[in-house]
Amino acid sequence: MSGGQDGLAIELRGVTRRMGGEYVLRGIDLEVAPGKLVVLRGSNGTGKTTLLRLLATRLRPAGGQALVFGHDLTREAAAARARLGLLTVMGGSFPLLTGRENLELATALTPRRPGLPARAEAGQAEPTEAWKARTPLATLGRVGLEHGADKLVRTYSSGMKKRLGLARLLLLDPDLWLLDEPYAALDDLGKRLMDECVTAAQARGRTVFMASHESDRDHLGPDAVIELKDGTLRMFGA
Amino acid sequence: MNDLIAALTVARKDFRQELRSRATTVATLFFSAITLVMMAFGLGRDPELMRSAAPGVLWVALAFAGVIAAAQSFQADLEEGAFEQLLLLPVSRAAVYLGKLAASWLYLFVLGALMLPIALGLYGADAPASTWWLLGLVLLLGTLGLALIATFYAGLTANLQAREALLPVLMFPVIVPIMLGAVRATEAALMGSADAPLALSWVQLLGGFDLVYLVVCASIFHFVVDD
Amino acid sequence: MKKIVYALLGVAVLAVAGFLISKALQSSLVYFILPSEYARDTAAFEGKRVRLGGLVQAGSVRFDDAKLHLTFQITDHLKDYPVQYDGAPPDLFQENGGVVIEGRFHDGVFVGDNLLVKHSSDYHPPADGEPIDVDALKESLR
Amino acid sequence: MSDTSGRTRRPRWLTVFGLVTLAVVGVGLYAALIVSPPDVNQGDLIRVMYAHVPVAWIGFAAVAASAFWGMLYLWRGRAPDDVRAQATAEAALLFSVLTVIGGMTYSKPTLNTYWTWDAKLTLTALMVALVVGYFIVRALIEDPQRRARVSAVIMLVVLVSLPFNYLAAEWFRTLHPAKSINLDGSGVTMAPVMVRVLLINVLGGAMVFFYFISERIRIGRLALADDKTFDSVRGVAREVVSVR
Repeated sequence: MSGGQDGLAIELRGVTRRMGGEYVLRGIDLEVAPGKLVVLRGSNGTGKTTLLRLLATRLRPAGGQALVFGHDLTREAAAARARLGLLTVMGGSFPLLTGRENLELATALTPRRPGLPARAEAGQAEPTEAWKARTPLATLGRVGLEHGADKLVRTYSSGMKKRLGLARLLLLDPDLWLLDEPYAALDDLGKRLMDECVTAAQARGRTVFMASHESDRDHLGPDAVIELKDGTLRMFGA
Repeated sequence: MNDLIAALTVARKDFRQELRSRATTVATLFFSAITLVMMAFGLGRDPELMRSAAPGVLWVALAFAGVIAAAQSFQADLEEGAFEQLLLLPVSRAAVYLGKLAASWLYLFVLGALMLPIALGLYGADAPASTWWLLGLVLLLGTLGLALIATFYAGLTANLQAREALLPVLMFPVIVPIMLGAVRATEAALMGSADAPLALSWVQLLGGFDLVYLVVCASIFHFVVDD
Repeated sequence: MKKIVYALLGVAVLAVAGFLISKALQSSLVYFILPSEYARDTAAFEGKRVRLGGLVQAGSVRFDDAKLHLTFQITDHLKDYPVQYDGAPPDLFQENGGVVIEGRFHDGVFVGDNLLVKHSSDYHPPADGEPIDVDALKESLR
Repeated sequence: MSDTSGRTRRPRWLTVFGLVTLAVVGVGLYAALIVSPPDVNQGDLIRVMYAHVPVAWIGFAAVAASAFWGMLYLWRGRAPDDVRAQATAEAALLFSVLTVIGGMTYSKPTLNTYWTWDAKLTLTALMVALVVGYFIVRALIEDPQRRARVSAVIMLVVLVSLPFNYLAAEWFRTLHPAKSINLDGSGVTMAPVMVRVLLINVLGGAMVFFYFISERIRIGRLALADDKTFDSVRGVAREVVSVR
């Protein structure tokens, strides 16, 4: 808990990062309060994915300071990781595991969080309602994947992989949702599902930071639309 | 404690994947068997030479298999960004390393246990029944050494170009001591129970090397996978 | 806290590793024994594969050209044993020179299969009757 | 990193040090070629040893130094530490290749073969392979931070593996009915004058090493300061985007 202003979900100060030899992020200053929904725009190759992976602790900043819920992303990466989740373009699941196994792996490796049943409780006689809703199988049902639960992810279509990624996010329900092109590869039903989940997450007080160049998602009512251009951020349209 | 459970979970996942990518598993199996046969052709037909070369050839075949297995285990993970997703969970990197290590160790050990009788049969060497336990111990520690280095460097080269060629270039000079210890211990174990003390001192050495690499690799693995 | 536990664990494992390695290095089976060391503990080494180190006794070398069979006495000036070796003596093999040979003892005769010549010009054998410096001999053979 | 004008010129002390180095190397050469008597066993071949031994020692020291700077980089994350690690690694490569060449030169007249599985020669050849691996990886990673981190890790593993490789090389040669001579000349009975000649040459070699890495570090740091891509970050017009 060092240096950051209390109560900010995301705080970036002069953050830089190169990919390959070139600087992609040339000084990012961003403050996002908890519970906000922020949409990030920018044309292909401007560094949206780089910024998201940086926020997710996968890329270290080359310069500047980056905090998520007050945790420094370089020095306190583990603490930050416990509070965020990233949905990548490809969905990020193991192709040689089934959908259900992928989710079970995620829960097995995540310490118990409020609302998330511990593995020890799995065998208890009368599961609570909350427990029922949060099992891997039930979550797969919520994203319309119950029929694919026991099939290898290798056999999934890209839309199904995306839904599986969403299911993992729902299951872990982190405080900060980082979404990279969440609508890509989804059919209309899938897009609506994504909308519902994002809205519900925001209603639960989650912070959502979404990179998307879909302009027809404005009905989500984002708190801000920002643009990444030439390695810096600005309010969209400003 | 949590880290231990995490390591076991990762190991189970890796092993499950290993079993499901049957083609790869079978390919490495036959790859090592073919290596044994080809080396026999290369060595010629001097029975004495072949008998004395058996331990060395066995370990060379296992080292090749180790490279392929380790590279494959990261390859499966890297597809579609699943490894990245795994690293985003609050798991320590050492646990991820140990988990992947355990899976490829188990795999290599089973492979070694299958290849050992084949190597002995092909090269006309025989193992005295009194030292089977020693051979098992040598196999256990030797494959651990190979898996330690292979897993570490496979993680390091996972997102580099030309990783297939790079991995052996990087790891073979490092595994020389492990190879030597394993070969010498195997030689000694094949000589019968009178030489058990000789084999045991090579085993001690092998165990010592393994433990050093275990501590070093597990503690610096995070520098390698965190980008 | 957790970090300290892991650090201690790491140090403990390294200590075990160091113990194992140093134990293996001290073992006469990995390095070599001298003839007098064999004499002290004959029963323990009989029939086992060992590496024997010492000097080639002057005037003891016989080499059968036709059969490629070499015999000589190996000595540390305290004790000497006959050695049999199938093969030609290496180029630097010389009387009073240091050798390390791998093989087994059978009834007081050492049958070797792997002969290694050591450069030991800095070791000077003592005059007859004087005690030899075993450590210096060992060092020169290493 | 802002003021580079002062650094583009070679600092005075380095020039002076280079000249002194040259003088010491000259004295060492004179001592080795003229002053030193020929060895009883090896004759004039002993003169190769005066260059070979210092080069070998420095090669190993350079690996240790590179691993040290690498560890410092991992700890502090400062770019100049990586420059130092790279400079010493280059010296390690240079000196170990020279050691292998020297060992082979030694081997030819004494054993009538260019290559022998002598322990130290084998070890040095392995070291060349390890350091070459280090540079292959460096060449493959574009991002400077990741490159620095990964290569530091590799050098660390190289350092850890060297003692084990040494043991392995020691034992390995016993696989062959060996002709063995210590190719570093350590079997030579050294007269005091030879020891002195050797020490002068060790000093000369060490000074060459320091001169080489100082110059290399200086150039590396200039390149660091001159990083054009870094300029693209300096002075960028930014605004704070605040969503509260």
